[in-house]
Amino acid sequence: MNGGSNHSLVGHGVKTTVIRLLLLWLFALPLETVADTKESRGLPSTMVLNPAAELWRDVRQRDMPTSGTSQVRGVDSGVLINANGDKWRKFRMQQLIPIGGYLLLGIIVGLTLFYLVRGKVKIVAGASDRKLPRYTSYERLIHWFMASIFLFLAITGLIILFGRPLLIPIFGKEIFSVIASASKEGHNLMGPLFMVALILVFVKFVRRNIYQKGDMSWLLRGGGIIGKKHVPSNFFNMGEKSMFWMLVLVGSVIVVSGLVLIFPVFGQSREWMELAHVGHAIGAILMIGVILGHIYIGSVGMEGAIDGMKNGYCDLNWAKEHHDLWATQMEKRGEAIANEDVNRFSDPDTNESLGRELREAGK
Amino acid sequence: MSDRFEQGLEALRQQIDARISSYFSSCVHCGLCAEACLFYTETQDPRYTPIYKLEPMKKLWRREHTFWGKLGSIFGLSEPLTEKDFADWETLVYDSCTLCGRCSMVCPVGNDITYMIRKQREGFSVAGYAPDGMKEATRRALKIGSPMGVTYKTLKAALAHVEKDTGLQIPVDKKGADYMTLFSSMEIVNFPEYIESIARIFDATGVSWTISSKAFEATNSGIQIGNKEAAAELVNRVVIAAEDLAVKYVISPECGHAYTAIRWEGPNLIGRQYPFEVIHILELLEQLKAEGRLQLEYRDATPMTLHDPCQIVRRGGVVQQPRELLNSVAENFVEMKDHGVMNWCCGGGGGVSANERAEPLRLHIFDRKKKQLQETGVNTMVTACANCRIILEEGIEHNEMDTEVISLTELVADHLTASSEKK
Amino acid sequence: MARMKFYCDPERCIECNACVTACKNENEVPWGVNRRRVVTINDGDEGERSLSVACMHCSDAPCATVCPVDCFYTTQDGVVLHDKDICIGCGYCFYACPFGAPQFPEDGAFATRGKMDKCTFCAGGPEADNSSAEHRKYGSNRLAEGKLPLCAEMCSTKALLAGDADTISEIYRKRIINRSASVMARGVSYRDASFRAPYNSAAGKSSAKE
Amino acid sequence: MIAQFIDGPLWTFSLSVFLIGVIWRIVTILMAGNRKDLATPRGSASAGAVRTVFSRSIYERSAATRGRLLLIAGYLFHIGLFALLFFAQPHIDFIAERITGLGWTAMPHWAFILSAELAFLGLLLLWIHRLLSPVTRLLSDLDDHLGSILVFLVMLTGCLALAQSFESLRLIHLLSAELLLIYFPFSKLMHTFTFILSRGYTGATMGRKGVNA
Repeated sequence: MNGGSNHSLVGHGVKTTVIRLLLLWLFALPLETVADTKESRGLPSTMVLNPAAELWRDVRQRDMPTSGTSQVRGVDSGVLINANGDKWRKFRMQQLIPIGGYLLLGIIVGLTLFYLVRGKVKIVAGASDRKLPRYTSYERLIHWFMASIFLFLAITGLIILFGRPLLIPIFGKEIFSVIASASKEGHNLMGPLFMVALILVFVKFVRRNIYQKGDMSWLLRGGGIIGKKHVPSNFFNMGEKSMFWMLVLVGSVIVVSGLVLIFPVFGQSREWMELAHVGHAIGAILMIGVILGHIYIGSVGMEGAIDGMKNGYCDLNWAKEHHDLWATQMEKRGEAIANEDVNRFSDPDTNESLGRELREAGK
Repeated sequence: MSDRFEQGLEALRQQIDARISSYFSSCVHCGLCAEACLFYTETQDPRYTPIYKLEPMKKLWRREHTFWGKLGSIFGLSEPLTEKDFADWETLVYDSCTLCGRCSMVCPVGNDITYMIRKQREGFSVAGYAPDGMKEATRRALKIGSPMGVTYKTLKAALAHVEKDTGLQIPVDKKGADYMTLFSSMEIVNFPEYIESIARIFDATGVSWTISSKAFEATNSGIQIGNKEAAAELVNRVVIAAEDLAVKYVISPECGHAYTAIRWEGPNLIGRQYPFEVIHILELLEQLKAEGRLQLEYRDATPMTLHDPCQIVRRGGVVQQPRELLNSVAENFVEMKDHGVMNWCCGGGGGVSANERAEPLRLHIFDRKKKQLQETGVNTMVTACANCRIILEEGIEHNEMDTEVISLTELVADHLTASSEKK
Repeated sequence: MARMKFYCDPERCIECNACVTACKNENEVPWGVNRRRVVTINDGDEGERSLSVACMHCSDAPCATVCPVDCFYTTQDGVVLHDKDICIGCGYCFYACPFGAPQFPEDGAFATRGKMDKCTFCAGGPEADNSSAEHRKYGSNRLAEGKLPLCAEMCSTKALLAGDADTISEIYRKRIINRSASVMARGVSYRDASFRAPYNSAAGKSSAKE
Repeated sequence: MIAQFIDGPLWTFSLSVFLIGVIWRIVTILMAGNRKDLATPRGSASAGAVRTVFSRSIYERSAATRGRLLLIAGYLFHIGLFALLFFAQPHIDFIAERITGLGWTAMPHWAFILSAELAFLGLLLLWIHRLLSPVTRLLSDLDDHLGSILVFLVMLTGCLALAQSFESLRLIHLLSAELLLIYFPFSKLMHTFTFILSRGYTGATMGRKGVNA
């Protein structure tokens, strides 16, 4: 479709037009120009159009979307040739798999290199003897719920995406097809649960993630991870907030496109599903990349960062160094509690301290 | 390993019946009971989870009633119940459980956790792992006849006082009376107004009643500490006295566990059915009112709320009667948010009030009651248990609140037709 | 070796759907699956043409490229087949195929599609030729018996041609030459030939009325 | 070889262990015996028992102050699991073929998957909560985690085998189900049956006292 033929779109289904424009924009492929179309139209009548050529032009949908009729009932059964199928193939095989693969690999390599250079970010002042309550049990519950669903979906999704180049050479086709079938069914079944998790997480955390004054300076100073000095931030810093919004926005794209893909019962055309797949894949790769960074900070990247998600309490000094505005406020309100009390409530392996306390209290 | 421990182990072993066995089999460790226990909700300490307080008994059950336990004990793999367990759990079993029974109401598989704790205490008390305060109270109850050391002499003095105040004759040891009244020591010592109220109500309604000089004590430390012999002995005294006087009914007073002891556990403790019926004072009052014998005048405009004593309401089944009575004397009766069978305990039941060691904890968990009271915005709390009343008053004082605690029976007595004329 | 192709002559197809029926009957395809369909474009207008379409057995098949489990293969006859034991029913071939050839027995919620099914050029599948397993999964294997796909064999106007690409193009070439010759002999242009309504899309339609 | 073993003898074995084990467990519980309650009843014990067996399925409102999501998760897990266990076509077919000889109406495929999702949602939330909450961490023992893991595995392998077209996936699902059946009578999973006993006992006692429990 070139510029000259665009006017012929007018009057056709707006839906189809929108899909086509979106596809054009997304694929960003060199357009196959059909310059001769225009010229052949304008020729004098002595030069005869070849009716067979015109037929095939229609079949190929060169000039406008054409849909015939067929005795076979079904979505798109009247479409003879769906040209976007091939564009989708090119996207998946030539862009998504290689670029996506190297991107994720690059992120992993980058994080490893970063770790080797920067090392673990320690609590400069050392662990303190007091802790601040950071996440309630409900918050931790939905976080880990989302995390487990996400991990499962990411792994099964990556198996489907990269299995053919990476796993078939190892396992062979027969075994891999079992793995892939399991991944596909698991991915489709668990997918909607991610939507539930996303909604729960969004509702719970959205208020603390609204951008505030000072977030910009945090960004300008690179979050403090590059320099030596820590940058002031509230309960969540600019990076965390951005990750949250990425999660919500990209997550919504993934969820909506995923639903389009796993519910082929509403009469959506192949084009809709191709489009949904493009959104789903790009979103998922982005999200996996960002979450890799998130996991890096939570596990090996920073001392004390995961504590709040484990038992709900974070170290006071850690909080002061990374979320000082929040930490000072909490400390002022007298929310800081001694380590022993945290252990009492979250590490119930010993029963002795309680009995002793009660006896002492009685005396 | 001492002999007492062995005896305790054996006592505990005997408690495991089909009921407890099915309870342990059903428990899925969901932790919901924690949410129902005021010791947990007020401290957030996971050890106060009701079912966790049963670990010693569970250990024994697992070892002797389950496949893995039996298999493990053959190979010496399953952990036996040790004396240390008794020592470690003593505070949990006695200090942090008021046997209020709230956990039993929420358990999704229907476990009666309170019943199990009551049974577990049997083993603990035999092994000697019980709080000194409760041991003492039981000893006094057996020896003197009252956990607080109240003798008939004390009662007589109180009765003389009442007779003087009301001008009524109080029948003692009257054979063939319809009703024999019991009291709790708490009432005799702290709230003699209760005796006065009873006398006035019975006089006004023409109830034939009496007090036994041999058995006037309703409380039963035996069921609190978990000593079935002591409990049976205490029940037996009442039964013999009632049989001697050939009464038709024995009235359980405004005391929670006394009602459970005499009404529900008594026949099972002494191993036979009573030749008389046990009736709670509130049941009787409600009955009299329904029959039209109890005439009540004017309704108080003061907003009032009701604290349901656990053993009378949730564990005793006297649920509607206090509400009927209160509604007939109070215009503005406000229910608490959790009321009736789901009411929160005052914190002093199940022998905790007799356990000095538990006092700081008890005062701490009173926060729950405080919150409940503040939610209603009412400053007058009616209750029907002398023990609750003392504990509530202590808590109110500790929290410097401005709340009055009154007894329902006394409130009813104040609204008697005759008494209103007097005023 | 031969390279098997279909060709449908739109000048001849009369939309009788015999090819569709023949295919269903011969291959006993599952309910809801149509390996072949006839599409009519400009139905009821001048220039109405019909085409019978199924898997075109592409030389560079997009379905085979995108299949995440690599279940497609091309036989020595150039027929594109797939292995249903490996297929996971993901539907990617269905997105990629320009002709809408891949079909699924179900299209239920949660993307339960079942194994993909498509035209096999009446060449069965990877199982032994004409074995019962092959017949159950893929239908008939006429090619192994030296026969061509039944759809083409049944075509009464010989619009649908199946066979070696060389042969097919030879037949079609002859048809075209004959059509051109008849045009020249009558001295009229192809477009004005009275035996067929002139074909022209959009802009050209009014010209016939002049 | 392994496939035949899983499909044949192991299935028979696990089913026998399950049936005999469950009956044995219930018999041992009942054998422990109960003393007769001598106190004059105020209400009916049997009515109380029946009422409590059903009424405890509806949660007590005041206990739902903090654990609302958890209560919902509990419902989702149990209802979802029940529905997909007994009303999914493949399960009905299997039961009909191996045990009962006759089947019953199945729910539609989408409802099957939906109930599986709800069951997963519930189980995951409950399990994560078990790992996070101080209360459940204190209470939980190996049995709780083994039970959760086995049920989760059975559900997961079932979910992976949803396409019903790969024999190996079906066998993995069957194997995990067999392990669950063998483990069942020796574990807390017995609450599936004993909850009737415990609710019944409590209900009877409360019924005698005239309390709606």
